[in-house]
Amino acid sequence: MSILLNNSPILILALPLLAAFLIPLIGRINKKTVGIFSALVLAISLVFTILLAVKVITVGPQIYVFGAKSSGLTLPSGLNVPIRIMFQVDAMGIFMGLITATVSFLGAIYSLAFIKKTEGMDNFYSLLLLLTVGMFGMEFTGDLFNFFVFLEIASIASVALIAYRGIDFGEPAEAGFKYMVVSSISALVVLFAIGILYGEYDLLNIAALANVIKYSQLDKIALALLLPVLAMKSGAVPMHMWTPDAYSEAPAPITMILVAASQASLYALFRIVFSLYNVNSNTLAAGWIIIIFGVLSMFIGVTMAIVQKDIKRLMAYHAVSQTGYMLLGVGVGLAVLSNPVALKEYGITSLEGGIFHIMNHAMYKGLLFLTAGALFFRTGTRNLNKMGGLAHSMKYTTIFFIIGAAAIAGLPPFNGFASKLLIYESVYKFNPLLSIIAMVVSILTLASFVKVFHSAFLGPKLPQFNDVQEVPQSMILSMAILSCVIIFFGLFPDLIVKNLVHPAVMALVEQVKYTGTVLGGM
Amino acid sequence: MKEMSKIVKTVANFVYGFILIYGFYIIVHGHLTPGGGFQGGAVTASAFALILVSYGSVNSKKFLKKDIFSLFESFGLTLFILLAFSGLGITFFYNFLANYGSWFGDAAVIGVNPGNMNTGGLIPLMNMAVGLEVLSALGVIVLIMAKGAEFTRKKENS
Amino acid sequence: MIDNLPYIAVAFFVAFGIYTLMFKKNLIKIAIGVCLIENGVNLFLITLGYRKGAVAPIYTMAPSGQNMVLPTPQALTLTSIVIGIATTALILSVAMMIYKHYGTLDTDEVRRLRG
Amino acid sequence: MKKIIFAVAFLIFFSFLMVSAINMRTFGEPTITKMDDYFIENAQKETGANNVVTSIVFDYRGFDTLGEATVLFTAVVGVVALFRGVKK
Repeated sequence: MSILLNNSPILILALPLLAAFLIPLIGRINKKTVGIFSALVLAISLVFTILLAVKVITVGPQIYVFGAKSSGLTLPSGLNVPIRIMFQVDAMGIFMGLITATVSFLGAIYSLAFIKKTEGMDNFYSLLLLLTVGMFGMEFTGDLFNFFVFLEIASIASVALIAYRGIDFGEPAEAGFKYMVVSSISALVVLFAIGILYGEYDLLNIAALANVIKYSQLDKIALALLLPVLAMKSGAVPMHMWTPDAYSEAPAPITMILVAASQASLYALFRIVFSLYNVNSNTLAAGWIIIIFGVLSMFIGVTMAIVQKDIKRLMAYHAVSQTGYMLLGVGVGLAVLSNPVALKEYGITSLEGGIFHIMNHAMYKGLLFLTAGALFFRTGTRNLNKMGGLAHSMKYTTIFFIIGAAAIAGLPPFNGFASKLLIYESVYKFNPLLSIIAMVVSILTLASFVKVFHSAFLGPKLPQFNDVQEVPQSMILSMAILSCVIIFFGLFPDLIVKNLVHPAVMALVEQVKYTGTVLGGM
Repeated sequence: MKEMSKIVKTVANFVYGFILIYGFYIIVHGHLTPGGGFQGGAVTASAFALILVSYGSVNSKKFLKKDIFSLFESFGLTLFILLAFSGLGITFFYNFLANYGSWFGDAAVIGVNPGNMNTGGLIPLMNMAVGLEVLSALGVIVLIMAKGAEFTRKKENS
Repeated sequence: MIDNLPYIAVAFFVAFGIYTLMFKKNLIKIAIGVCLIENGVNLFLITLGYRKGAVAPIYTMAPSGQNMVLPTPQALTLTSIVIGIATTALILSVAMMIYKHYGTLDTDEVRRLRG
Repeated sequence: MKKIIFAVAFLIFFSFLMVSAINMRTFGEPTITKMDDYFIENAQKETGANNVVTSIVFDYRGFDTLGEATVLFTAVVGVVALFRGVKK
């Protein structure tokens, strides 16, 4: 048992990976068990993630060096640079890991009923597991090149999943092509930046690089290359063209996981500006760039969402808009990073708001996409004008939709309110205008979801939807779990902020701690 | 893809075995000479591509079966990750066979030497696993692309 | 300046790739653009590892007493080449799916998703 | 309009590339080589393989290789999934 616990950082990742390799073999024997098998493996992975989270929060950052004589041996004897790949799981990484584990487990459960039992079903589950592995790798790794490899795994798996329905329709293939081009450009530019850093310092480990980085002209260029491409991968506005297509064309459970995948890129962005560059760089400028990305995303996302007719496309634009909140919160925190007074006064709160919003967004946006998937599953359309009166026949879905919509609009007893309040009050101290924009966007979000609720669920029962029933139990189960999480977070936000979010924020802000876990007391 | 002339087929028959042997040589000697699992696997897969081009996608079905390739691919990868898991008593990917004395366990002569096959620990085994994976993965890709090309061309004609 | 000629070649490689992606309308040409960037980045990595007058880092029958080039970039390039193959395969098969449905490869005509 | 934005973005990107190319350390003369020297000196002793690159690929950075093999597997599974309905 202790050997399992000691190796938990790798087992979280390696077990789904092994399962993904085995699925083609299992699918050859019995196609029906594949879905249950992958849900089971993801459940085990979730359990390990929770155990690791408890360990990280209570004991401190965990480190796992691949192939070394012991898992904590970061430096070879007589050398002060790490040479092996290592996983470096601190509070921020495990925070993202919890999101990934939860979302992919629920996605697998939802898929049990949602995905038709056809020829390619085992491939679907294999790709789902691989996408999960890619996200876990991006979140846990402490090595830049390893990050690139996992970025590619996640993006290739997501492309195949987005285009999964492409055999019958043209649009999924089109969305997949767009996403593929976007993600391969961003991955290659990331690799180019890694090459620049490697050429200068002969290092690939993030902590070791952070220790020696000088912020020379080349480092500035590397940062200038990394910032926009990772923002592009996370769907911030000037480069958001792939988001609505990919989110709306993917199957619903995959859309939920894609939201978490784009947040993994967001995490990488934060990791690079906070842990790699930190106060070495011009934090005010970098912070304002992130704030501008954020404000643009918030505003353009919500204005584009209002005019949409396709329910999933509408929600995808809202996802862009919500990404803006995270960028705003973290950007304000970054802008005041080199100013200890302001950081203590409102910077930490703002970072807490931004980071907490990541988790909340993954939960309620996942729930909303799942309800959209449930509507599509029963009615066969995503067009809002063709829907109506579905509250009569799909009661549970209606309740879940109300919970999700209230949470995204930031209404009080739900989790969206908790993180948005943190963002409003701290950003107001930094720059009142930004806070007002954020509130206006929140109101517009509410308006947009009232419209969706009205046109899809209210009204008389339509004749063409007479035989529409409630969705199968596995879909209800995953939506119900998400709703419970949303309500729990909404009722006890202090508990989460104190135990999960605050350690995560401190892990980002305190660069010395991050480098110290690898390099010892240097 | 249509099948090509008799000359091409005869030459392909003749060269096929040599390419396979060369590919396997590169895989097996990965820890001593330039090369390794990926390179050798790619060379081996080029032999399959040669058969596919010379015999055409319909006739080559007798020799190249997609199902068998994907079986081998899963098998190779599972082998690779199990080799990585086998070091889990110490750490994931720990090379416990190196310098151990048994299989592939001889200590290498430090400095320039003519090379000893029986060194490297897990590295030669991993090379073989990856070689198996890569040759079958590229084989599957080539076969499926050929099938897909056939399909799109049919659409063009109709 | 003349010493850095390989890096400038890399810059042109990547720039041509980006140019192709931005201004060409054919899906296959876009795939070629991605390949160009990929090759540029691979060339960049391998260029970083070169040491003047050094031999390959393999001890089997190596000329003795010589420096060896840096081995890490070679390993990284190997990884990134294989990733490139995977990307290209997927990009081309998605392009094939698109061609199958729309009967064209022009991005202006393949545009059901917008707004 | 779109073309102008693209052209400006392209020029900015190209200037980044050129500046980094000119500022890069001289070709063929790496200055800091701590990590790579460690590999060249110790790879033979620690892994027993003569080929330093292979020992990096499968031992020191073995996890990358697992990822790389996974990328290839993912691409194959994806391609198979995309063409799943195509009968010849």
